[in-house]
Amino acid sequence: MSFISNMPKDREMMLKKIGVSSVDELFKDVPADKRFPRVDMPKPLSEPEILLELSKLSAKNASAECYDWFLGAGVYNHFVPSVVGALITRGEFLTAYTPYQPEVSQGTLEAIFEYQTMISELTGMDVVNASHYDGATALAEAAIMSVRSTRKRHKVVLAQGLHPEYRDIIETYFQGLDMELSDGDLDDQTAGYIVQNPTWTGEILDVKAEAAKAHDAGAMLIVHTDPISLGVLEAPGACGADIVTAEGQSLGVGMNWGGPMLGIFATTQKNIRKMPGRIIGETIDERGNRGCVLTFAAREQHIRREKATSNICSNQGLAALSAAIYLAALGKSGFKKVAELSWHKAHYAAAEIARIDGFSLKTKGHFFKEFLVETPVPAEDIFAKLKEKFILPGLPLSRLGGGDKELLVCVTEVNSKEQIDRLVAALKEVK
Amino acid sequence: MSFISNMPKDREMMLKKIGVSSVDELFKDVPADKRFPRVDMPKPLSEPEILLELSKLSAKNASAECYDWFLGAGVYNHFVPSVVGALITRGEFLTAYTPYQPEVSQGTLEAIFEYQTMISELTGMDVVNASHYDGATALAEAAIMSVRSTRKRHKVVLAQGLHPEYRDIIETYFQGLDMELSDGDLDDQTAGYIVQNPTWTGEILDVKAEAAKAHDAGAMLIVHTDPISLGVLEAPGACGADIVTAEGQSLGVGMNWGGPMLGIFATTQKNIRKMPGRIIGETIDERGNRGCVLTFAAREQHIRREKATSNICSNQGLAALSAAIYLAALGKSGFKKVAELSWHKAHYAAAEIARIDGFSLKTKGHFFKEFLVETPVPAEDIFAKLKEKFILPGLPLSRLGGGDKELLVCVTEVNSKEQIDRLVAALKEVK
Amino acid sequence: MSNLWKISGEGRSAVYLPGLDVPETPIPSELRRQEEPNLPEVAEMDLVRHYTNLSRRNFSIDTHFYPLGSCTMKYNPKVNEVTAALPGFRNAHPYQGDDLSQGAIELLYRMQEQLTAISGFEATSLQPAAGAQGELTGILMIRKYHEERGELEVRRKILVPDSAHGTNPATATMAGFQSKEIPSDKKGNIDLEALRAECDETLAGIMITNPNTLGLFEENIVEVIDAVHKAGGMVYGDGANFNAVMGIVKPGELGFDVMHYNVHKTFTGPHGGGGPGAGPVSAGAALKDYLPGPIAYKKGDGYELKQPPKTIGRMKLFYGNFGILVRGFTYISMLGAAGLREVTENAVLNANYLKALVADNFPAAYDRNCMHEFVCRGDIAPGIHTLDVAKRLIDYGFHPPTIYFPLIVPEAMMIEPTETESRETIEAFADALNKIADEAVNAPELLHNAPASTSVKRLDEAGAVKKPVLRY
Amino acid sequence: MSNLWKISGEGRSAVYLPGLDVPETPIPSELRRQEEPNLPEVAEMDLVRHYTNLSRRNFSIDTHFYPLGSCTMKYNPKVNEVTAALPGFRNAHPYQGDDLSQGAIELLYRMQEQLTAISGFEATSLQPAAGAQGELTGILMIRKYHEERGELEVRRKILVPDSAHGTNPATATMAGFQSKEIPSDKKGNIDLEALRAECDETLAGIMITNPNTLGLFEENIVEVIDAVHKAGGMVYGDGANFNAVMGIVKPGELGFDVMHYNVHKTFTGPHGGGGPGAGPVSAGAALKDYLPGPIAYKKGDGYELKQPPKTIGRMKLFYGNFGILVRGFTYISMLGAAGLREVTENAVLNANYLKALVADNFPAAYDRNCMHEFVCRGDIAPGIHTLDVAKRLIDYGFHPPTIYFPLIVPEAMMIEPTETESRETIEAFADALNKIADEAVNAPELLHNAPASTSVKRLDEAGAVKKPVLRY
Repeated sequence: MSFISNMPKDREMMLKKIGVSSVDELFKDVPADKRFPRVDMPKPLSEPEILLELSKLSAKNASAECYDWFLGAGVYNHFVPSVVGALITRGEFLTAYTPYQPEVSQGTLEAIFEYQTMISELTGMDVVNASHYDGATALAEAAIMSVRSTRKRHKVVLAQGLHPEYRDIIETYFQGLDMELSDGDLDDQTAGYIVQNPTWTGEILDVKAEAAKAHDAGAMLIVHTDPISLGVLEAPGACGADIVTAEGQSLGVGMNWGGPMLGIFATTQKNIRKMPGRIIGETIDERGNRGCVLTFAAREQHIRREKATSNICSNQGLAALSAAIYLAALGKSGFKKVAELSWHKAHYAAAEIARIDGFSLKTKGHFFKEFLVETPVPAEDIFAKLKEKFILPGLPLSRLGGGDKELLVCVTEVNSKEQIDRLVAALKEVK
Repeated sequence: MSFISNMPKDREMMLKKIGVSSVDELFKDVPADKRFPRVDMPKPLSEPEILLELSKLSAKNASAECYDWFLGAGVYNHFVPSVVGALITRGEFLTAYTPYQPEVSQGTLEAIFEYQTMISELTGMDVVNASHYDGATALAEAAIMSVRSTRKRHKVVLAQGLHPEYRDIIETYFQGLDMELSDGDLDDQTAGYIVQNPTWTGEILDVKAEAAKAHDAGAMLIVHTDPISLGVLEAPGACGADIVTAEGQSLGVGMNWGGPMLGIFATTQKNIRKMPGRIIGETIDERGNRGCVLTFAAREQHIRREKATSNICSNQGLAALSAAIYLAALGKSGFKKVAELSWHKAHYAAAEIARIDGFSLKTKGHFFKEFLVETPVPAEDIFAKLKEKFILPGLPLSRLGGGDKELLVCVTEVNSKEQIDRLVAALKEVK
Repeated sequence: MSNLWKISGEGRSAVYLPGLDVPETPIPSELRRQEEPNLPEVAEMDLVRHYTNLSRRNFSIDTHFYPLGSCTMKYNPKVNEVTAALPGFRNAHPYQGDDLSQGAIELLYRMQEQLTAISGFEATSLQPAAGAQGELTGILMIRKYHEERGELEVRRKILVPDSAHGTNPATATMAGFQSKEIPSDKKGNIDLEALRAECDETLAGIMITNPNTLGLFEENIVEVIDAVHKAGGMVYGDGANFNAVMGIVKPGELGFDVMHYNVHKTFTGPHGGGGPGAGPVSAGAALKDYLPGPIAYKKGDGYELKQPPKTIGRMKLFYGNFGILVRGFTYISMLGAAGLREVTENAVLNANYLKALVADNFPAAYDRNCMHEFVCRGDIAPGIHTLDVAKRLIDYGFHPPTIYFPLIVPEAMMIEPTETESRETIEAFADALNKIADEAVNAPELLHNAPASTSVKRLDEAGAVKKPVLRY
Repeated sequence: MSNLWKISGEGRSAVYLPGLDVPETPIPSELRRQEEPNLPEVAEMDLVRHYTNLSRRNFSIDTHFYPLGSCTMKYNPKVNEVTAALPGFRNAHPYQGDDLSQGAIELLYRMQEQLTAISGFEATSLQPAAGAQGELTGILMIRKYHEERGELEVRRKILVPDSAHGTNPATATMAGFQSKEIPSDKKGNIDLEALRAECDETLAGIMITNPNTLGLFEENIVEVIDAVHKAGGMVYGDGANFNAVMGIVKPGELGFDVMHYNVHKTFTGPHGGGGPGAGPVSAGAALKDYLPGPIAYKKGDGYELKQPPKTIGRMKLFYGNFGILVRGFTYISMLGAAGLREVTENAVLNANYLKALVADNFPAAYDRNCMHEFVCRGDIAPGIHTLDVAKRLIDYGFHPPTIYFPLIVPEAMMIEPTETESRETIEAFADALNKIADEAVNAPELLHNAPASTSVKRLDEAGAVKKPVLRY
């Protein structure tokens, strides 16, 4: 069985109508010597068997609900309300595709139109696409767009504090392009200036100052941000950003061992035609009724071919829907509360940890929900000890090229005081 | 918050329209000295908190997927295909109620009509209601119906082999009624004769002979059966049953620590008006289009009041829907295969266990998927030892009033040979 | 409409099962069924498409306002479905033993405590499967109480006000009592004179729905209970309308002896197209030992299941509709005492607001503040019946209210908006009703021909009985 | 239609959050945002009702036949959703370490092996997030290959047949190549002469969609690959149509150097209204060391994640769209090799059957056996365009096929029924198409005015660009 309806009798009838005597005959265009090869794969499993098998594999992974969880670094353990799962699994959302036929796709189209609206509100930007694979590919496409928008410039400058894996991905995307990634100063060759705020180790930057710096050099300011932080922090749009990207995983998508995630991309009205990705617009039908459609398709690969703004086609539609439902579920007050709870709990945790003999805070200035701690012993050792107590204390920065004695701690609204106190108590014992 | 939309501002507007100055005023009919009492309850939990709390409670229970599972005795670990859960959680099914308004309830009505059809096919009976709380209450109502149908008789006779908890429930239901439950012979006072097949300890009876016995005495034959067994065993309708009841939990409902379950009830055409519970019928609308409606409502409590066939109102609608989806998912061949796999695996297990020194088979004659084993040491001791190895070997019959050295073993299509062999190996070690 | 059998093809199936991995044991031919059951044969996709499209032909809370009076069609939180699906609840077995069921028993224990606290009784059994079974439980408890006191022979009468729930008389019958109807007075209360006349030595008890099916709180509740108690009768409370009094008054303190709850109404178990529900029962000092069980008790650091000392026995298998109880426990635990009172306040406020908004065209049958619902009439113009108004509401995108019940109001419409509906939704519904009142006069054919917007029109219900077609 | 903002009320929210249980740390006012984001404010029920009703305005596989050419809209088994939601998959973090991720890494490893086996390549990376990213991956690998051989300076050209997928030219551009279109011959194959003319020292490679977007298997595939290889070019396979060749031929054995898959097409990841997908890439001996990673490897009794030796780097964060990979792994593991071949056979059979059923009115653009899809034209009568036929299909309850693609067939309709549709559904769709052909002549207004059955009619797409409204 292969989820197929047709039985041998059906197939016989069909072959007769087609006018061939066997299914094999339909493959006569395939080189005979290569046709019907032997394929070695494990024997098929029935539904109860695969469920058991995968339950076992799942059980071999750490799972957030079994730990006091302080690991973030780009993927966050924010709460996903039950409504999100209940709604995105509706077959009409889950098993539709790109809304090419708007009359029978208003569900997807309106939901994404709402997503665009809400992300526009969060970021303070005019235009939002829907969507990119993750924050890093969104950022890479933003970098490319900045170069393409400012004709004669070819350089993109990175401010300090960008997540190292993001940098890797921009480098991959830049490989074939006549574009340069630089850690140096801004100059008259600089098309885009990338600032992550808060930085990947937690520090909150002065984005307005960064914007001035970019604009003084004639470059676009690209801000990559944590969308949850926008519950309390100033919107990048209000600070002068030209492009905003973000990782939307925190917005109801879940951790998923790092995928699917959600690449958020927003820019100003004047950049619409340079923007990659899908956009939904509102219009009217023959009777004057309001409806939504895919729009500005002339930018896209299937129309503009080699001159397209990007080759992106399938995106993270269902994750964007999750984010829309998440934001609408929390609403104005709830979303702010998530950000505030994360702030207060993180600051409580930071203060308590800083008080432990041998530990100190390395993040300079303000932070939001994540902060870097200097540890008295290698952070990997701490991780190894605490995981036995079902505490994941954060990211040993050495895993991503940082120092041995650096631990990146993340605290969100799901961490109770009790959990934080357990973490602190456990850290006290590690020396 | 209490899942309420209206905010204080809304409430003010509403009170004004009503013409009262406060919500409290709306309760002035409540005796003043008893009004607004103090209520002591634990402090409310947020959504993430209740999820964590209940995950912890859930983790304190044994759960079938973590064990080699041979425990049955009326609640069975048959496989529930993933489609069942995916479909019954659709809001339109889950959050509708009794289909009083057929024009906007055709989904529920047609699905239950299909349920009636499929159960009619399984049992070989003409008419099926939808539904009872569980197999035992269905059987109790069948017993009552037999007495009410045969005017001057007041006795219901139980054959040997009825599940002891079922007997308890019939006794509870008979408490207030002028009806007698008897273990004696059938006589001219006997209205109904109850036969469980297979018996609760697994034995397959000669239902045709039992039917002859009942009918010779002028009594109705009531057969309570395991619906899965009807994948291979003769339908009770074909054996002469007048009423068939069954526990439908095996049909995609899941174990649920014993509830919800599904009471199946079927009878012959001539008994329709005596039958308790809801019935769906097909009819046509003004344009001649086919549609379904609740029918024969004149039997029911809300119309017939104290003369109703039963007081049943809410039933197990969603469980009946699960059963319909389950049966349709397996289909003719799949349903038969579940029954056959259960048969073959149970017989393999029985043969292997009987071969162990000190163990022997106590079920006489044929059995289907469940059989009674005589154990060399108390069955409770075996249970206690094997559970440490994550094997639940069956029901120690002493838990329901049976002998100390009796173990009721159940094997279904989900038990692999490997699991059975592990059970056998573990049993070998208990002595 | 698709029909599963019409889209069936021989040999198709939607489920992959494991292969046979043990030796075959032949099934004796004398046991084999002669004719195979004619089940549908479809692949998974056709199955899913069939049921998905079927579901789309339902109105439901998740899609429409559904003010079905007396059914408390409030919103069912999605978190309930997540908790009820936890593996230790969904895949646990009732006979796995107390030691392997500590989480489940603890949940029962805590929910018993919650219900006991909010109702003011002394003990609670979660076993009954639905409201009607909860009623039967209560009356059987009263029965056994009289029996043990040697008075059952004479106490044969259960009083049922004419404003009580429809199940009550049938329940009294199932418990072997004669039910006797008590009329309502002109304010919609129990007629005290009529009641007192029945309070004699043959009285076993009374079944009181409070607020009653008119949506009115019994103003003389203390007097009623007192009269029954003085005659030696017991007072049963039909708690189907408990959504109207949580945190406002404790029935146990009013003098009720026993009461059931509808978890699928008050405590957001989903209605499931007809169930499953759950109908726990609480009792005061006189009756608590008769509760059906098993009931959860504390035992050392853990919990155990036991029968109360004088129990009437088991009402159903095992420990109630546990999956529904998990949902109810989730909800109650999230709300707490203050949240439950907020529920009631808003349920009552919504009902009174709606009543006020439609008062010109659909005046309530009794001119008092209502509780969580109110009753009015649908015969608002010549030739127009309640059925017409109900069907016309469908065209406006609303599920009709309960109609032709309670029986004491002719052409009744019983409207229960519940607390989870927003002010805006209540207003939209009121607008629709008021427009229909206008149509009833100016365009009555719109009502007579309603619903116009559904896949089937009004169905021939008489025909369904005359020529029964009860399966494909 | 409801609009979340129109039904909002100040202060409403659908989520209960925990209270603050730690001391407050004031947020400096200079950091605080000046204006709060105007998010909707609704209770959970209004939210659920809004999105539930929105969803009901979609066609989808679960509700309708959806023969969108080149998108492989096959059925998505429900078991996939269960496995992907297992807590160790859904609630795991990419940085929790290999030792706490053994189950996930093992799954990657086993899926890499599965794909390698069915495709005949030597190694597989599961990292790319979608088909287009898989394409970019393949071309970047080719790029680095030439670069390491010192030939990149001259090898600037990527050939793209005009029957290739639409993303291919844009992909070549993103990798810094010039794309050059190669025409099709009159049988729908790559024009060999034209190809050979381009096979010079500037050739970096070719992107072949096989079967191509006409649904035809490239008859000269061996010659094509040979010509490219002889010129020093590498051959990239667009595996979006892999559903047509599983178990029939291994692209690795045909000589392809690298190929991507679409897990959301071939391996039943749900399409989700536009994604997420997953676009794993397999490579042969020449290119496998360039694969992006990390990739799963065996290590002792367990598994580890590592970058291949000459990797092009990371294509996206972490390890790919893992949740989609779980679904694909579930599906592949249930089917095995024989099942996957059965899929292909039935996909091709269904397409040819449908092609035969509509041949009189909608002859295929190329008169050959098709593979999993075929292309015909919709301008079947004077004044009738493909768009009209497409919209009219909606009235018959079918999602339209892909239209106006591929560009090489004017007024194209690209129809892919997939293997999961039953013979009966194929026939019903063919009936509808044939009826529409009749209507096109006898009642053309039905086509021009279609769809008549939807909540919105044809929408003004030009207006959407002229006056952009991109948010509420």
